[in-house]
Amino acid sequence: MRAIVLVLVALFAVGCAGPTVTANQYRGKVAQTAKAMTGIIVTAQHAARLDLDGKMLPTVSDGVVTDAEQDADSVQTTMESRQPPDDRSDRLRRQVEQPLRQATSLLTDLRIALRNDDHDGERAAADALDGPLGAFEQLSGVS
Amino acid sequence: MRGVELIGRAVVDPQGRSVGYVHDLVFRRTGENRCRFELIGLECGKAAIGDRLGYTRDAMRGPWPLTVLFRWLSRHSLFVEWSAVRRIGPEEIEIRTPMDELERFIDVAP
Amino acid sequence: MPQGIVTANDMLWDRQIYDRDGVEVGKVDDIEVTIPDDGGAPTLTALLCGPTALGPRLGGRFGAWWTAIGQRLRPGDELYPVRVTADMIVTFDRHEVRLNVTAAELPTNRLRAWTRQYIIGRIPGSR
Amino acid sequence: MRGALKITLGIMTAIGGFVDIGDIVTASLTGARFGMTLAWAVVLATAIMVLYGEMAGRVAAVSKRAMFDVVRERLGVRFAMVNLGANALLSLLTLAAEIGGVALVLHLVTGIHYLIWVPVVGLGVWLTIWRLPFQALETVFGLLGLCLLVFAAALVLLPTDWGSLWHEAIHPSVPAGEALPTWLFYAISLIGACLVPYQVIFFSSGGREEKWSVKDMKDARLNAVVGFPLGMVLSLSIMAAMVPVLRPDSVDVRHLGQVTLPIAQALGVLGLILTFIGFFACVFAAATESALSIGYSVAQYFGWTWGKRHKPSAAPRFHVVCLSSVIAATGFMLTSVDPITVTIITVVLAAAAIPLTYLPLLVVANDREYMGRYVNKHWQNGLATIALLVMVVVSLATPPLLFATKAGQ
Repeated sequence: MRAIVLVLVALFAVGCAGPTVTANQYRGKVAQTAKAMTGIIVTAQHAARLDLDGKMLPTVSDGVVTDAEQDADSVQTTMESRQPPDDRSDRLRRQVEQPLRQATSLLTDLRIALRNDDHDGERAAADALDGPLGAFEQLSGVS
Repeated sequence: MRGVELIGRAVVDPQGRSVGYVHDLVFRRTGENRCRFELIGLECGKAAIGDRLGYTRDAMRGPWPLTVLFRWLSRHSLFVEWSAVRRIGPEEIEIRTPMDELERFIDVAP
Repeated sequence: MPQGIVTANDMLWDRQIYDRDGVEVGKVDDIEVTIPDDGGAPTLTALLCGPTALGPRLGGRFGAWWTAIGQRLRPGDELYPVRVTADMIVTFDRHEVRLNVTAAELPTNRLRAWTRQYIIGRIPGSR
Repeated sequence: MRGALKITLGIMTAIGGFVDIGDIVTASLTGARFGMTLAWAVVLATAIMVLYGEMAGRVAAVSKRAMFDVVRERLGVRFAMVNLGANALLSLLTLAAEIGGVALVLHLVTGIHYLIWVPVVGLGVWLTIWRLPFQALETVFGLLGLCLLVFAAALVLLPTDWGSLWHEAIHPSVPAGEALPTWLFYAISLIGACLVPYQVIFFSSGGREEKWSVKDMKDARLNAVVGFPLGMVLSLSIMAAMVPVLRPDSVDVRHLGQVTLPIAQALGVLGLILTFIGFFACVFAAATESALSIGYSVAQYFGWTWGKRHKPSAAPRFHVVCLSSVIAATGFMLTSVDPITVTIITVVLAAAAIPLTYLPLLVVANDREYMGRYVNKHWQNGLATIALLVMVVVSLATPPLLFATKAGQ
C-alpha cells in the first residue's frame, strides 16, 4: 500500500513538472493540446445544438458548456506556461495560441448566450467554434 | 502463559541448530463437552502461510495448485512434543530432542 | 495421530465468541495456557479478548500502539487482557465459541457500552 | 408465485447494484476513446465477479461466515490487519467517489454547485444507513437503477454501426494513435471498476443480514449468475452509446455531463431524466454499500455486533465506524478534489487489491469442514484458479502501467 502511495506521489510530481525541454517534446505537447481542445469544442457544440433542438435540460447544457469553458481555460494556461525551446517551436506556439484564445472566448460567448436563453447567440457561437476546431484538427497531426 | 509468548519464537535443538519458528500450538481435546484443551506440542518450520490457511488439514483440499503450493511450503514443518521443550526463553525455545529425530508435522497432522 | 487433536490456528485463534443469548462478545484474540501444579501438560485456562490481547499478536510498533490504546480503555489501566475462563465455555467448534454467561457480565463490554451511551445513544432514532 | 417475485426482485437488484460511479466513468471514458475494443475487460471482470460472487453467497449461506471473519481466520491477525487497512482505505476512497458522483448528478439536475450537494449527500447516505431497512435499500435503489437501460434504448435510436461495434468487441486491438500501455491501463481500470472489493464484502455480509441459509442458496446463485451479467449489459451499453456520438472526435470524457450527451441526442429530455434517476439510484446505493462495507469489515475483524438487522444501539461500534467513514469521505470531497479523478484512481487501486479479498474466499469455499457437500466443484476451482491468476497478473501490472502511462494520459 505504501508503495502505491509513493508511486502516486511520484506520478503527481512527474505530472506537475514544469516547462518541456526538447523541440520534439514541445511538438508532442502541442499535438496533445490540440487533441484535447478538439474534444472540448466538440462536446460544447454538441451540447449547444442539442439545446437548440430542445433536447436538453437547461441545467445540463449549462453544466456541459461551463465545464468545457473551464477545461479550455486550463488547457490555455498550461500551454502558455510552457517555454518553447527554439524558434520553430515558437512559431508552432503562435500557431496554436491564436485558435486557443479564439476558442476560449467563443466558449465564454456560448455560455453567456446559453444562460440568457439567447438562441441566435448560441447558434452563432457554436457555428463560429468550427473555425478553431478546424485549426486544432490540423494541429493534432504535427507530432 | 499466553499463546503469543510461544508463537513466532525461534526453536533451537541441543546442538544449537535452528529448527524454525513456532507456527502453531497442537492440543488434545478431552473432557465431557470436549472443552478441555491440553497442549501436547508445537509445530515449527520456516513458512507459516500454508498452515495458517488450513492446508495442513486433510479436510482442506483447495484448487490443486494451491494445495500443492501450500503443502510444499510447509513440507519442512516439524512437530515438537511438549515434553521435549526444555526452556522457554524470551528469544528462543530450547528443546531436548535433536532436530533429525523430530517427526514431520504433516505425518502427525490431524 | 489419535482423534481429538487440534491446532490453535484451526480451532482457537480468531474464532468468534458469542454469549448465552447469541450476542457477539469478541474474537479469540489470544489464549492462555497454564501448567498445572503437578507439572503435567499445560491446559487451556482462558480465552483472552480485547486490544491488549490483540496488540502483542500484531507485533511491531503498530501492535505496541494498539496495546497502549487498549490499556487506556481498561479500568485501572490494567495490562492483562479480559479473560474468558474455560469454565464459561459451553460449545467450541471450528465455527464459534458459545458461552454460558451474558456479554453484560464480561468486561469486554466497556467500549461497546461507552459508544452506545455517549455517541450512538445521543443520536435520535438509535433504539 | 411469491418465490418467483422474490427471485426477479433479487436479479433486478443485482443488475442495478452492479453499476456504480466507477463503472459509469470508466465505461463512458473508454467507449469514447477506444470504442468497443476494451469490451473484453468488462466481460472478463464480470465472469470473475459471477464466479466469486456465487462463492461469497454460498460461503455466507452454508458456513454462516461473512468476508472478514474468513479473512481473519485464514490469513492470521497480522496479514488480515493489513488487508483490513487496505480494504477500508479503498472503500473509503470509493465512498468519497460515490458521494462526489451523486453530488455531480444533483449538480447537473439543479445547476447548484456540486460542493454544496456533497454534505447533503453525505447526510443522506448516513440517514439511509441509520434508518432504512436493508431490504428496502437493496430493492428500491436496485429497481430505480434499471432506468439506466435508457442507454441500451439510446443505442437503438442512435446511428449505431452495429457491425463495427461487434467487430471491435470480438477482435480487440489497440486503436490507431493509442499506445498499448494506455490501452491496457484502461483495461485494468475497467476490471477494477467491476471487481471493487466492497461489492464482495457487501454481498457476503448482506447474505448474513438477510439470514441466508442453505435453502436460499439457489436464489443467491441465480442473483449472481443472472444479475451480474445483466448488470454487465448496462455497463456495456453505456460504453457502446458513447461510440456513435463521442468516438469520432475521441472526446476525452472528464465530466459526467458529457456522458449524457448520447442520451439527449437519442431520447431528449425524458431520456435525460431517466438517466439521472438511474445514475442517482446506482451511485447513491453504491455509496451506502461502500460505507456499510467499511463497517462490516471492521466489525467482523474485531468480532463486534454488526449489521442493519440490529438496532443501532445494539451494534453501536459498527454504527460509529459507518458514521465516521461517511464523515471522513464527505470531508475529503469537500476539499474540492475532482470526483472523477478520485474515481479513476480508486478503480485502479481496486484492481491492484483484488486478490486480497478473493484468495481467502476461494480457500474457505474448499474447506470440507465448513462447506460440507457444498464445497467448490472441480470446474469451479479450475475457473477460479485461472481467475486468481488473472487477478494476480492485473495486480502486478497495475503499478508499472500507472507509471508508464502517467495514469492514462
